[in-house]
Amino acid sequence: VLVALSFNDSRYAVVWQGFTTEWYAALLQGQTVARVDPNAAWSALSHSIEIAVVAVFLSTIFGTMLAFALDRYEFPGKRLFTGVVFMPIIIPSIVMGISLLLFFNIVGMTLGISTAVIGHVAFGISFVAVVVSSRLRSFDRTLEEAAKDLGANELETFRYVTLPVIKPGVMAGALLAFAMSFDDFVVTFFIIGNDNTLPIYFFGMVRQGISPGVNVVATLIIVSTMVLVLLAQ
Amino acid sequence: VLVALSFNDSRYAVVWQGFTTEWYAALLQGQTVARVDPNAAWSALSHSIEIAVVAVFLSTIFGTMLAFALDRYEFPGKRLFTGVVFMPIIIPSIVMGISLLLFFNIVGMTLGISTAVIGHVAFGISFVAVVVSSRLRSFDRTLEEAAKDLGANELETFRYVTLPVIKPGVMAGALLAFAMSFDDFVVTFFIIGNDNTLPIYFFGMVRQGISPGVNVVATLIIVSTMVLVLLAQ
Amino acid sequence: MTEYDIRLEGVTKRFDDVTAVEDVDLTVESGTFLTLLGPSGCGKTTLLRCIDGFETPTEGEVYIKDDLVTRTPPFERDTSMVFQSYALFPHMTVGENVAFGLQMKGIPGEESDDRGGMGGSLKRLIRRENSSVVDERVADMLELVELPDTQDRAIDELSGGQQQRIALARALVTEPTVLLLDEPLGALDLKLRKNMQVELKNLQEDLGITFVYVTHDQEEALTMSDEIAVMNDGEIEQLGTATEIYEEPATEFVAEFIGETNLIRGRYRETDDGAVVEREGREYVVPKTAEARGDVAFAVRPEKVRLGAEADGLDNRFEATIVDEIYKGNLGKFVVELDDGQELTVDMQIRDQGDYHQVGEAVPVGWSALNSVVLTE
Amino acid sequence: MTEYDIRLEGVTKRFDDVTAVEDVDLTVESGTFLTLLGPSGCGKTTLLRCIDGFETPTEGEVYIKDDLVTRTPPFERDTSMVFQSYALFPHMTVGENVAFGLQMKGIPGEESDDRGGMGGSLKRLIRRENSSVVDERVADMLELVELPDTQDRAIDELSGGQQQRIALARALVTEPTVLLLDEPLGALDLKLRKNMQVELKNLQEDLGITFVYVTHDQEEALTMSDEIAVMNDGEIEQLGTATEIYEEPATEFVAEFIGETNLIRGRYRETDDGAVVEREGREYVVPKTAEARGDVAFAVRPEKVRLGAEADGLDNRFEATIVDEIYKGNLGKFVVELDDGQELTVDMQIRDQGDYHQVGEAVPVGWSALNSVVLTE
Repeated sequence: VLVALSFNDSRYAVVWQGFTTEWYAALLQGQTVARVDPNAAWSALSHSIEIAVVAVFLSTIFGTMLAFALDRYEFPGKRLFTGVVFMPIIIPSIVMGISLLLFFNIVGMTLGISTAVIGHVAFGISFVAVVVSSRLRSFDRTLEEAAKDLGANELETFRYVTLPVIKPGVMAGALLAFAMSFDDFVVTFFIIGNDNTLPIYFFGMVRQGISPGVNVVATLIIVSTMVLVLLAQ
Repeated sequence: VLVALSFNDSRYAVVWQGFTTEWYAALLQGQTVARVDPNAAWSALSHSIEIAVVAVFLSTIFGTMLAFALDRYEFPGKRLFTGVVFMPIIIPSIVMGISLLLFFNIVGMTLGISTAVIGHVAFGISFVAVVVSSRLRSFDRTLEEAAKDLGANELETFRYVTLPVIKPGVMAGALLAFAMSFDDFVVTFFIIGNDNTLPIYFFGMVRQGISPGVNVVATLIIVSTMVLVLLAQ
Repeated sequence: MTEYDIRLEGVTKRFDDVTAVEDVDLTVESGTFLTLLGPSGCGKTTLLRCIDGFETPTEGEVYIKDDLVTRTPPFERDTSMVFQSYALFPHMTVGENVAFGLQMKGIPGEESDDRGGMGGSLKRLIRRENSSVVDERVADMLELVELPDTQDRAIDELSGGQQQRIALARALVTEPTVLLLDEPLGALDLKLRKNMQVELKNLQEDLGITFVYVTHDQEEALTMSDEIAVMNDGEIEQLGTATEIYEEPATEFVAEFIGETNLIRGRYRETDDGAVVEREGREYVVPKTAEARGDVAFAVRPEKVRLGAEADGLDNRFEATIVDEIYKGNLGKFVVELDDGQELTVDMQIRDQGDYHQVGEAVPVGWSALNSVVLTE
Repeated sequence: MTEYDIRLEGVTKRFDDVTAVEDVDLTVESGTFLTLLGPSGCGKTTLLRCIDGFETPTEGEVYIKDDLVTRTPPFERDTSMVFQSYALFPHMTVGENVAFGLQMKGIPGEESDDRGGMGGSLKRLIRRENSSVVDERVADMLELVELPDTQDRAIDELSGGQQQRIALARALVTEPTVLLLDEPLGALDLKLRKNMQVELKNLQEDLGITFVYVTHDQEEALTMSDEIAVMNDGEIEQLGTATEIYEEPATEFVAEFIGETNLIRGRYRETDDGAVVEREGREYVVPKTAEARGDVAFAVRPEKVRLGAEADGLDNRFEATIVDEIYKGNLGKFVVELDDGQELTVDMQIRDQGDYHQVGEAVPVGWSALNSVVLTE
């Protein structure tokens, strides 16, 4: 309920100042409006997308493999391993960020986009694995038997039966990982070094005060989130 | 996998510097060690807990009521309303933080613990509602009929049958809300004003560089998270 | 004064545009085992829920004993329900489940003073009271359903059949006037089901309580009931004992729904010494029926048709050929074709080893007119 | 050369410490409808899975036609399975489901060149090829199961019975040597089930393919099978036709599992003109049995026992009293107590209206010795 208000609100603030489309137009034309530098914003956005796409791609592949490993095989220490896999979901993100930062320091990697991708993959894998796992638990193994019975070998069975059936789970996992990656501020903040992603850029901008430009960007983010969610459904 | 490393790592960093329990001892004795001021840390922790407890209490009650309303009643615009309820889960937290900040500004509330509680309730309700809703969907309504058949009126039925049966769902929702509240940095940052919660305090501390004190606190957080998770299971 | 436990007067229940129950009148005498029998969607469960109070009839009235209860909520009615899913409370022990009714409705025969009014109500909301009387009744009840000393067991430790008994105990503990059972054996396997049928029937006879039993299983209905109400499309098609329903079905629906039957259609015509149904030039002797005229159907059960030498001398006897057979161990199911193409199903109990017919064999078939029924509707 | 389709030699399957199938020898002739019948957990499904290749026997060998296939993976065996859950691919249309086997195994009778080797394999991994031949076969198959023109329907649009037919079509399209069916009718309701039993049997006779059918339903087994293998505890207790299994059970387990039976235990003793079983001073005449000696049991089916005047003149005839009765419409099930306390169940088909006995009635009971079986194990 409050949210609806706050949502309306952020639009409202724009209108309230007496302007409507001017800020938008100005921003899109590449002008720096009220401390919002469109070029910096675009570069932050492109970093965000870049990181999210690469991280989601990797997380989805490894997360799905992980989910299969956990579902299909028994091995000693499986319980503990499962715990470790799910830890990034449970650990406070600040701790996660610092841990990763320390790790990169020790390993000696230069902070930047690539470390951010690694960090995002680290927690993305967990989310994908959780979602795909729950999907796999409800997966009817006799479908695979039926496929083999009809002459499909292991690979063909996976290609034509297993993968298509669990696809919704994989997609949901990927979407979740994307949302998490795109939205993440805390972890990224520690490990991205001098580059900016959208949340970090935005955070920095807001710290200097709320301006109409901020509202415009916030509105754009909300709208694009909504569009993404609708597309996903 | 990376996580296990990073987890080990954060402990390792402590050892690596050549000390083991000294920092802990020092901190617990209330000394300011390597820029970590235990008093500030304790006050941040107590703020965190205070906010989380109040927010979780309110979110659980309202979230459960909301879940019931969505499950049991049909009303015009229900779909839209459901969308609004779930929005705080979907919206990027930065946008949520700014929206709330604007809202409080317009309403004229002074930022502080109470606004933070309101903010946390705003998203806590959503999480509780989602979890309780899914529990309610699998709830067998004939249990309520059986209770009524045996002479229990509406209130007694709720008290003795409905509530005990969905309790695991409510507890899970509350736990999730607690974890979210305790972990949240971004939303809180915007709306808490001059007070500190643990993540914010920690963030500020880390920005000044990683010290053994930071590691100690991080380790403590991880350990306490683990304990909480184990307790919850 | 009256001896009935339930009386329904013109009960109709509509959901939006669908009429689930249409203008049902029904009186159930005290101590009767009544079965509502019909295919799914015939309105039998809806009718049961009208009696228990979960549904309020759109029209008509419901009486229990002499009280009008049409609009009384379920928790104030003197009825108990055994649900198809049992609906046992999963968070309570067996004992707590059984005790629940006593704690909510009070102990029958012991009206405690503080139950009525806000005080009792509020007190009940804070804590379910337990007493030695409750414990004793619960123990008695568990004894009755042959699961003594299971008070402290959890519900999910019990097998399906045991859960069924607990559901029964929970419903009976408040000593209701009427026990309503909604396909209570539906979830059990065949063997257990047959045992429980017998036990339920015995329990009902021992307690003398009125049972209203809903099922779609005609065999179950025939086995257990004092009276059967066959329902179709929201209406009661026939009400009678098992033998009446089986041997003298009132309508084609009843004849076909209960057991198997051969239906032959033709023109009814009375003769000097009885009546016949004429079909394609052939006359079948049937019992004389007052209401029958014109085009009718008559029914003859597969087990009432004789094959071979046994058919000799019966008033319906025809030459026929076996066209299909199914061996069932205890009986052979034959499809025979009369010389005019009419097909009949015959069930022959295999009373001696090797007593059987093969497809293609020519055998006379026959049945006595007294074993057929003319259906007037 | 050989005429068998399946040969099992000493097949044993152990899971950890549990032996599911123990030393089974079985030969199935071409074109036979064989049923594996037994209670759940008797190893019948495990045995089926050994034939299809989902399980590899711990010991023993499996032959299909003349090929040793014990270690051949399922996708290279010439068998098809119809699963209890149907296991239709939910993301494919009906047509795609049926075509899947053709696309993977190739079209029977048309060996295409590029199928073997890495090339064909890889090609198949990229795209399922479709051709007019495939389409035609799919259409023929859907015709066969009486669901023509459903190619483009989604699986979840179909009813349970229709899904069953599609599962059948999918399994048959590759023209397997053997069709394996794992309780395929278990999920259907009674009426549909009976229809499908008849259809399956007819289909098998038309196609002439060997069917191996797994069920726990003895009625289903009796109705459909050419041969029945009754399994218990991982072993085959008896293999024979329906009549053999029902009328001449080899063991007590078979006698009790198939149909109902009265078992009487006593001492077997041969007499001048036959044999008797002696129990508590009373002699029951039984057929002379070569292997019988000492303490034995003999079985007599409830429908083979006569009540009243019909019992006169039979070689076993005793005074008795009706102690319980269940009315089933087409038959009456009576429990009678002989004067020495022995209880018997009697099924009497009600062949004339009103032909019935009441509890407490004294009636003679009797049966012919030829209708009883001495069980030696």
